[in-house]
Amino acid sequence: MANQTNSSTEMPNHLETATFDGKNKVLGFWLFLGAETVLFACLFGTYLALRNQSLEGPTTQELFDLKLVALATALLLTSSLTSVLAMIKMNERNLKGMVTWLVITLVLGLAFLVLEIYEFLHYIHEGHTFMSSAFGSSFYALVGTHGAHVTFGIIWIITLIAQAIRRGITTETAPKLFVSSLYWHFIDVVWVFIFTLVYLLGKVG
Amino acid sequence: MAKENNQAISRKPESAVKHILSFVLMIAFTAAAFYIVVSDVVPSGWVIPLLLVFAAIQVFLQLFTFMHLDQKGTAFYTFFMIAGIFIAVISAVGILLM
Amino acid sequence: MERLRIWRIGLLISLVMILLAGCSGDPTLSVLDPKGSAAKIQLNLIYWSLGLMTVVFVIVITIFVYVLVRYRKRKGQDRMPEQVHGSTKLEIIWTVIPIAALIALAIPTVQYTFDLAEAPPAEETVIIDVTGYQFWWEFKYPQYGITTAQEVHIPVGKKILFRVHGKDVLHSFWVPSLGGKVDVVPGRVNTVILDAKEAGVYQGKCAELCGSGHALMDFKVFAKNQADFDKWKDQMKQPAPTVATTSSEANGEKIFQQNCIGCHAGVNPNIQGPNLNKFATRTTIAGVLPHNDENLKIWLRNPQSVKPGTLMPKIDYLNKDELNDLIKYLDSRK
Amino acid sequence: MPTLIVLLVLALFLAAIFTGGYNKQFFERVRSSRTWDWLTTVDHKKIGILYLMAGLFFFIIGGIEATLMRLQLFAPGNELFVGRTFNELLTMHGTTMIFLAAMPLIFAIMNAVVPLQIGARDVAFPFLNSLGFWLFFFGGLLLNLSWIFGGAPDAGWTSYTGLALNEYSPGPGVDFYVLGLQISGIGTLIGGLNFLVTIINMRAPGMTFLRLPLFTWTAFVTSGLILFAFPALTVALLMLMFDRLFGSNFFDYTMGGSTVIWEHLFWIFGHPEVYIVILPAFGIMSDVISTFSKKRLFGYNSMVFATVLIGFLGFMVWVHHMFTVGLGPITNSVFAVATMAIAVPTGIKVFNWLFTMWGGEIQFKTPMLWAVGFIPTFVLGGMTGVMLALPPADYQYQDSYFVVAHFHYVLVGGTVFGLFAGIYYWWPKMFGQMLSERLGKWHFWTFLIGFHLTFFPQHFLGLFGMPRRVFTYQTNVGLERINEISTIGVAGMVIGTIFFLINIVYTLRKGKKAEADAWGLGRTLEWSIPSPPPEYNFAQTPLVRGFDALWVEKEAGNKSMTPSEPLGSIHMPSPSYIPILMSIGFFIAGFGFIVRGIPAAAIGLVVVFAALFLRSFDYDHGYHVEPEDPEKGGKE
Repeated sequence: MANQTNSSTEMPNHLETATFDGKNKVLGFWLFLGAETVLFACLFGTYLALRNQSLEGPTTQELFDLKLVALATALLLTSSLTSVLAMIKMNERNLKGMVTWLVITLVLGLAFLVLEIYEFLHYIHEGHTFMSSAFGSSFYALVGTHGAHVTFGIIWIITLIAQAIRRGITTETAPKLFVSSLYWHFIDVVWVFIFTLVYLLGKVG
Repeated sequence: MAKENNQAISRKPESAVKHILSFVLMIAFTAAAFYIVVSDVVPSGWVIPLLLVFAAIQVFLQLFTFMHLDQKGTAFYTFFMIAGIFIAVISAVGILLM
Repeated sequence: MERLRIWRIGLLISLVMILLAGCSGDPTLSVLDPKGSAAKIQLNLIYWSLGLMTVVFVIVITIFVYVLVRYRKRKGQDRMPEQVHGSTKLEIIWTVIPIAALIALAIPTVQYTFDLAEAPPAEETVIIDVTGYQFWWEFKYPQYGITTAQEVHIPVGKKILFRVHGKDVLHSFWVPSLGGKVDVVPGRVNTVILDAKEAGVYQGKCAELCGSGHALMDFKVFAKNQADFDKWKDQMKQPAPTVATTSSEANGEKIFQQNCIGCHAGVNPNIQGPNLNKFATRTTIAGVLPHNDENLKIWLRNPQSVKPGTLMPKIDYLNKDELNDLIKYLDSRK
Repeated sequence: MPTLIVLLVLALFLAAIFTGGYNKQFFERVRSSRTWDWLTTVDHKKIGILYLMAGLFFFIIGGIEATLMRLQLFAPGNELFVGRTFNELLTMHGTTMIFLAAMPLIFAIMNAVVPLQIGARDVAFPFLNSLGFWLFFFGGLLLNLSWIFGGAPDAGWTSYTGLALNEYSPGPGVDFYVLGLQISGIGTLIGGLNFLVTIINMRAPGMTFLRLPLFTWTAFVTSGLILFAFPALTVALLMLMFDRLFGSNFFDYTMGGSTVIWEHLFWIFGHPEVYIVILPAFGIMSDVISTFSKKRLFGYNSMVFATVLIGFLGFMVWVHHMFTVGLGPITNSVFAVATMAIAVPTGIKVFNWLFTMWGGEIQFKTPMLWAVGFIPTFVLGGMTGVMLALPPADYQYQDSYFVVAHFHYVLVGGTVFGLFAGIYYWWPKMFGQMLSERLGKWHFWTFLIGFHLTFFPQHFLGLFGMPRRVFTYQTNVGLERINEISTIGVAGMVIGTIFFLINIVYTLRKGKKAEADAWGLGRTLEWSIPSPPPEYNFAQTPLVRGFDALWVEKEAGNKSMTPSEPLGSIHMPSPSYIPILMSIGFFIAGFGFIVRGIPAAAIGLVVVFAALFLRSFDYDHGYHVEPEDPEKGGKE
């Protein structure tokens, strides 16, 4: 605000930080991601401490299906790439290109979610539920929190696409879009750790 | 403030090449991680450290290419992210070693 | 004027000091009157740290009082103090000296921490399994096959290894006269090694909030000479008296079998009450009331009035005679 | 749920009555009313006042709870509050004082002062600032409603599991704790994030990091601690909620869970929390001592360094709350040494304060009295802090009254004294009136004496073998007299607080008008603008030319700050009803979860999401004010 005069009349290359509000938003969001890091770390710590407490239920080795996880990982990694491509289009002021990439991102995200829901249903069928043991609770808390983040991200990006189509790529919509893309990448980072520390480590023992 | 603004303006438009390269690397590391778990190429004591290293590299790639921390004017983002990761690691290890 | 106010505080603090200086607490309960080697070590560390810290405090307060008196604004004065930025020399001094002091504190600390955790040789140690329940303590001697509650007997001079188990919520096992506490954590076994240097009865406390009756979750440690301890041990190992000698005791036994045995002999694994096998040897009822028939009646009729939150139900449905018989029976459990 | 609807309708009726009946102009009148203005404000100065009022309200509630506990402990065998009731009192006292009194009062001062100290017109996220306040407020309200709806939480402010699980704490008490704290915790996190961005991005030209006033520095570090510590609490509360409401098994050992995990998570949050509430007090002390000694802060750089170091180390010492859990001598030793290390930066601060006064011209105005009372008190608390850091000694102190004495010396002697100093110091800036010096001095002396009388003897209670959180104690073991003294001391603190309240009422009625530089000794930017400041704070953003920006100009012989921009119209954010709406949504959802009413919870969450959408599609550009027109600027 004080420095809004600074948001120069010439067209900046980075729309998301072109205005003072945009700068605040991006910085604020990075700080939020820092907080999210600690949040997930606590869930990871709890999971790792409790993952062998499966009681009579199936153990990590018996339960996890790596093929499914590999597919889910590929989907999410690709969506991270398409999300960054959408941001490049955004900074080129190419609304159509951006929306296309964002929609692809959404589709990949949805596919990931469907896989995860299928996986959960499968586990519940195997007798591995939220209430069956401490392992169950901590597993669903960690992976479920990640899933909830993906869900929220999808809803968020849909509303932002609507706004972008209505208002175009402006110094007001750009920071929102950029920040949602950061969020999406962060979800991917968390998934990298989930697939390493939950699934792969679960197989190694 | 004005100085940072000028930096924002002087940035060059990004190319997609860097990101695609980074993506290929990530896929490669993911595949490698899967491979060392399902096969026996790596002695068992090395699997977990190696997995952690692969994960760390991927995080680095995500942060510094996809999330643009390689650009100028991101010192605060990097600082707070590193602080967050540091505290996160201490906390997780603390809980784990209870 | 300012000096006067500082005086007032000084006077107040010294008054409190005088009040407190006269006593060092009760010899069966006070940290300041150690009766075991762990408590002694801990008290040494407390005094050492208190001494160091007192030096620091005196230095700070001396500067503080001097500054307040010397540099206060006097009437009609309007002076412009020099705007000093700092002094590297001074700042280094008050960084380095505390570091040195802390090292002097850290070395014995780490030493003692490891010393206290060191397990003594097994053959010379009395092992006692302690279990904390809401709101009472169970003591088992796996070496002797004895189980008791609320009161634990130990031989003087021997190392005692307390293995502390938890079944419901967190408690904390604390005998201030003998040494520091250890938490009772459900699902874990913690250990603490204590000993008593002289015979006596020491008080034990639960130190972790564990529910409504937390304040009354007391127990007693009877430290005895080896001979006395052996005598006690033999008495405890004797089987409970089986034959009731009088008819009212026999009736009492029947009432006990009908009303109490579900919890007090471990029939129901989910509800476990204290073992009452040697009930008449205990000096307290529920760990808080002095042991006599009057108090036993109060406890049986309304346990909640004695210990809020206890799982013991009201035994108010027995008539006077039945109650007396039950008490007679319990009194015979020696 | 029906209760809530009735209350809502009642509120509407009352609003209609007070604004002159319901008709077409009803909403118009509501919108222009003062109440609506306060409910929807996004002005950091007004939000600061809201925080102050709410914080003082909860401070009084927590104080009453403490007084009742001390009355019970006046004599052994007392039967005023025993068993569960006593546990409810001790739980609510701790929870209220930490989360609902200390934290909001800190946010009150941060809101009132930080933007002014850095020469900003506003905070970075005015909307989020308002949201943070309302979330805190409704969370606190929810927690305190537990007294009426089925009993307060009774598992201690640490709410250790085992005891906090359904099996051992039946009834909704702990649910109120979980959801109330979760909601107010989100508010706090948002508040901390807002201040970080504000301090990083909104500084006036020339206000480099090493020119920030020390209060702003501590606000910055505190906000950073909030940012990284509160997520641990969020996770812990979430797990406890799952365990209590949805049958999960994080903490139930019979199902493989572990109570130690709760302890870890709680203290990973809880220890930084201690520094969250003490660091701003350090900042206030630094500003106050420097001002009333008429001297520049001694060793500014080392003060900043010490602040950052304390914040950093604060995350690596949480296990010292768990020395008796049985984590082994190695863990205990490592965390003991890390804890002792914190004494070094704290010591640096104390000596820097002493040498700031050295050679100065000390004026004992009320804020300075609090600062002067703070130093010896806090040093005593620090001393016992180092003593507690030694595991073997801690085995004896842990969970005894010694600990109670220690943390009250730190939290009352440190935080509360600091907050009182801050409130007296900046009250003229917030309200434009000077608090009475005479009443202020009465407040200080009665409170100080009462405080020491209450808590100094408690060290001995602990050493004589009295555990904490007990509702009674034995006779004839040397505890009676000390407990008596301790309870008598409470009277001093109560009387002191009453003096304070009288002071506030008196001042609001006929207080002396405050100058821009209310104490005549101002060194920092907030004293360069009128008291209270206009809506936009600075008509022209000032140019900062050194540490103690205003003092620099004073020394150069200037009467005011040099502006860094020409006079022009100023952009202001619009007020918004969305924060309070969203917070009410959270409140309803929380209440729904507590009473296990899923429809109510769903309605609440729908309100929350609706508010989120409203916000996302809201492209309000605010409005502009012309600073030449003072009528339009300051509504106060």
